[in-house]
Amino acid sequence: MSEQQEYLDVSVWRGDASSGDYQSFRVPEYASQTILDVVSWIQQNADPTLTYRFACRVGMCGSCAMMVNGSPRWTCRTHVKKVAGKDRKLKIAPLRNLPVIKDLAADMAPFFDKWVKAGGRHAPSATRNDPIPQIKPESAGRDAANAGIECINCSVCYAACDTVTGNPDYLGPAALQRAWTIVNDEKHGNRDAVIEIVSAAGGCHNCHSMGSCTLHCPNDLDPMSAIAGLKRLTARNFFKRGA
Amino acid sequence: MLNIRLYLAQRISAMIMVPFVITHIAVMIYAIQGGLSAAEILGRTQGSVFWFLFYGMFVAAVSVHAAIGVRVIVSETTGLRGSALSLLSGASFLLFLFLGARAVMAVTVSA
Amino acid sequence: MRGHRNHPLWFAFLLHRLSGLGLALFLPAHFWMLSMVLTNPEGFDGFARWTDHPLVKFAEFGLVFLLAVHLFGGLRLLALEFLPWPARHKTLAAASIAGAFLVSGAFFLNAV
Amino acid sequence: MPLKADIDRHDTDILILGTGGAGLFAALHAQQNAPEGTRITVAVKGLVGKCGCTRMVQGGYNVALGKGDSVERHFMDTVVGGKWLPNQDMAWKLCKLAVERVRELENEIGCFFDREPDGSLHHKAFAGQTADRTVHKGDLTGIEIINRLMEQVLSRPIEKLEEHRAIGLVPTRDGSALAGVLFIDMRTGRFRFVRAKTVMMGTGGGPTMYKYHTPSGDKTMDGLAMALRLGLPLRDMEMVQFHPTGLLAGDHTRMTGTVLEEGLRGAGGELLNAHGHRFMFDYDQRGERATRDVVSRGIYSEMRKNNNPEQVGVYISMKHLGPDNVRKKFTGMVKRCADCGFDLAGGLVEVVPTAHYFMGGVVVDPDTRAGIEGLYVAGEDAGGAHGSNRLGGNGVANSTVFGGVAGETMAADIRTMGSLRDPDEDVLAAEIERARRPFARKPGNVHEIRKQLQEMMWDDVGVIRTEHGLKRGLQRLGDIHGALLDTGVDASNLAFNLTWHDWLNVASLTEISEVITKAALSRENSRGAHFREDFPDSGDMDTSYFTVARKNGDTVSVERENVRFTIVRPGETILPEDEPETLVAQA
Ligand SMILES: Cc1cc2nc3c(=O)[nH]c(=O)nc-3n(C[C@H](O)[C@H](O)[C@H](O)COP(=O)(O)OP(=O)(O)OC[C@H]3O[C@@H](n4cnc5c(N)ncnc54)[C@H](O)[C@@H]3O)c2cc1C
Ligand code: HEM
Ligand code: SF4
Ligand code: F3S
Ligand code: FES
Repeated sequence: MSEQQEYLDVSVWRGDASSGDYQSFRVPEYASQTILDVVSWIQQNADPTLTYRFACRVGMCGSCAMMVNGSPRWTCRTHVKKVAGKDRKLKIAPLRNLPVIKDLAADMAPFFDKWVKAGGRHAPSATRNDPIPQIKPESAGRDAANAGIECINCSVCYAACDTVTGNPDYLGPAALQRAWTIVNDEKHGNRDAVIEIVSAAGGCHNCHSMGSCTLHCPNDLDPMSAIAGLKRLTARNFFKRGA
Repeated sequence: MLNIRLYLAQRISAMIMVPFVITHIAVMIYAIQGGLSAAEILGRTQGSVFWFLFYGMFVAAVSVHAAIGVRVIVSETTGLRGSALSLLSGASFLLFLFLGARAVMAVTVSA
Repeated sequence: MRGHRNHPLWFAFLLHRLSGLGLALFLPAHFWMLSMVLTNPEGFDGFARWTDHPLVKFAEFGLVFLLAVHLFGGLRLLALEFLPWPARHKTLAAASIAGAFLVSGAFFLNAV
Repeated sequence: MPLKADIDRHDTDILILGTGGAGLFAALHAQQNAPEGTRITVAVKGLVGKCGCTRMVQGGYNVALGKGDSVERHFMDTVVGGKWLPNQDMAWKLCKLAVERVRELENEIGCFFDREPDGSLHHKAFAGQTADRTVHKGDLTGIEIINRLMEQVLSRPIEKLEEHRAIGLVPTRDGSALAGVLFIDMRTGRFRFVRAKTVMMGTGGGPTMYKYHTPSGDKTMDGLAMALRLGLPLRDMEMVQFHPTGLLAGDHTRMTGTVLEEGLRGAGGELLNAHGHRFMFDYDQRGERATRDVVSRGIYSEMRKNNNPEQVGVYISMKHLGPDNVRKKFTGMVKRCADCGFDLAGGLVEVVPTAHYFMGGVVVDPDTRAGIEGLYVAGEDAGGAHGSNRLGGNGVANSTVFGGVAGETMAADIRTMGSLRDPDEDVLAAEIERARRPFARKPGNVHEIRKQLQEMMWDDVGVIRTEHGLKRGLQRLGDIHGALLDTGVDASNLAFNLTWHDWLNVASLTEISEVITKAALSRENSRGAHFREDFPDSGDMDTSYFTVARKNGDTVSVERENVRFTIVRPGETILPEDEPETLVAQA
């Protein structure tokens, strides 16, 4: 290659649960280069002790998310050019709103605990010995259920939401979006229980419609509207059942 | 920290306040324009059952609404939770209600 | 450097929170003032003099401004939560801010 | 040998390695079937449900639920597609149970697969099959399956050991049974030995020793390497499936090798060589729509002819189908390419064959029992169901079907098992020392060694093989292995030390690369995924054999074993006489 090698000025958060700080690295810039590649380059060539997490490399597993220049992102699908300005500066930190394990790897356990707590699990209404139910793909409930189904639980929305920051009980956008999918799934055997859970403390009513979740979701999903859907549904139910 | 009851209380009180706030702002704009003097306003409000009910409900709604609002802000910014938080929001509700009631009395009852 | 908060809906949230907080802080004072002035022996005159004070004028303007901002922001939120709106949240946010400025602007123009 | 390291010890009853389709189904079925009070533990190299390849499944899941389709037809396609090498009892079980598994996924686990307008399941056509039988959720089928399974497992009383990497299967002192599994708790860097009555291994193989590969980064053949060291037989180890169109974006990016979906070629995508010539018709009358192995070889041949270092691969072009149309039809793919800086809809994207799936694996019986008491193997780690080639859509069927079977089998077997078994402490100590080896050496660049391995496997043991190349490969492999053993890792902080794990990854990959190379040398014909330029014929079908590799001490030996045609013989079929050959409308 005849072109002169350019470098990125990368500042990476190092540390663990107890303390940490940013450390600078100079990383060669390439034509096709993602943030994950930058981080990998540092680990492979500059500092072998750098910790981060990834698996699929293509935006399917949701394990590589980090804060990049202040915003949460999938690092495997974020091209350096999209985030590094003319000054070629990058600032990379572990995902917000989650405990840190080490360096860039956050502990996602609270996120999944809440996912489960929000009732984010199918309750069967049939068994493996029954035929698969005929469900029209265009039915209204199915449409609503489908809207959030492609969530890969990457926690980007969770990291973007300041309500999560302030309120540790808040279930957060992804878990609530999952609950919205479930209450619209006619196959689910116990939707009332899910409605109950999202109506309790920590539930959907804590959302302030900040919209950071929807804005940052790399999958173009819309947890904010799903949560609004839950608010409507729970309100309607509340009056129907008689307060 | 908010459950559906608190949420609905806050939203419903907000809805109730919408006409009140609009009227209130309109009156103030009108008043400040010089169309009405303060004395005239008071002249009309005092002894009026309508304005008593108007401001009475306004104060009731705003007390509920603002107390829950304060509850949320305090909890999210200071991390206060549990019974201490409920105590605080209850107290602020009573404070709003008490001061508001006094003001309503002053504007609509006492002569 | 763009942070995760740098977008219209978050600013709308912030505005709503600040206006709500402002109102909540101002409200006791407002109530107290009303009852104070009226229970004062000077009665109406005192009140009239009060409202001419520039500081009070400014405070009154602030109140209306906050109220307008909060009203439109609140209407936006109620619409978003209770009406099945299409995904036009940003437009809604912008419209509510514009509405708030219109009202408080009208008030301000009248006041000066 | 006394233990030099201070290690943690832990007990459970049923231990499951990996949380792909196999691991999660095993956990679920074990939990549903085991006696009250049974302790069940899943241990995984990444986070539960967020690693492995099942999540990455795009195309879908093969199941004989479509109109006119039958388990018999699915079975015949699987056996014919595998060029008569599959273990027929496993293949039969795969096809039969897939039906129940998909119903379970829909009805009990909560997946929702795409529907026809009338509400019945939609089945799409996958190359090489005689019926439209692939159920799917758009082109993100794996996400739907794993998310729903993960929720089921997370919400049940199942113990999780996340970011726990298995590094050794440890037998009892007499070697008659498995005692437990040695792990590194990656977050702390400490060793942990877990005793269990039964262990299911579902670490998903993963041919990531090739320069271009599709599987997720956590898959590095650890499971097969552990089984090999335990002395278990591995079959079909020469069978590496290449996907023809992996993205080529340079050595420095992890995007290189990731799959551009099959549907692109199906929809009419064209492959162009360095001169802009559409070459696939020079190799096969079906052009770009030929099967994966044929297209991979076509591309590889073109690449060999071209000596331009600026262009390594070939191009895929979609533009003639109308960029807007392409954007609409392949939204996800177009977006993925765009995120990486390529214009799939209107431009050319450079592609290369990429190692995708590993057909070889541990020899097991149809109930997933491996050759030692207490060990069960399912999913991509197990060999036999696919023979020399895996049909698109049979991979996830295989892992979910046999994972579930393993869970049930363990739940049943555990009832007759006594207490936990004690490990052979010498083996335990040896495994620990193996993993600690790099601490005593001067730190070096592990990544460079992996690159050398990947270059070697691509050049010499890749899409097209020859005796000469394979032998050269073995030699290069020896050097690479030597280099690895001499390369150290800085041990000052072992907590979440990825470089140490990279070292262990390369160790597993080299170990299995040797087996692949030797098995490829042993197979002197060309079947399915395995192509020998010096033996291009497929050989006699009636005397088909499969390879079985074993490690004894330090030597890997490969034997041939005759395929037993337990259900159908080559040239015959189990379909009724009046059945049409194919139900797929010819395009
Ligand atoms: C991009 C892509 C697309 C595919 N598309 C299809 C398709 O459309 N249809 C189809 O049928 N098949 C498809 N496949 C194949 C299919 O994904 C696999 O065959 C199948 O999912 C394997 O399942 P598994 O459970 O055996 O392994 P995986 O799902 O890969 O899971 C392996 C698990 O083991 C863990 N693990 C690995 N090593 C260790 C260790 N040392 N200790 C502890 N845990 C460990 C991993 O972290 C992971 O959790 C595709 C594969 C890829 C890569
Ligand atoms: C028409 C009148 C009003 C409407 C429609 C309205 C609407 C709302 C709504 C919808 C919220 C919830 C915001 C959220 O959860 O993020 C809210 C919060 C709040 N409101 Fe009002 N409100 C009105 C008047 C008032 C008044 C008069 C006060 C004065 C005390 C007030 C104080 C607050 C406070 C303190 C909050 C909490 C802010 C926050 O959580 O960020 N509101 N309002
Ligand atoms: S909603 Fe979007 S951002 Fe949130 S977890 Fe799901 S995919 Fe990630
Ligand atoms: S960012 Fe948070 S506040 Fe609600 S709209 Fe999204 S969950
Ligand atoms: S590595 Fe899987 S989403 Fe980024």
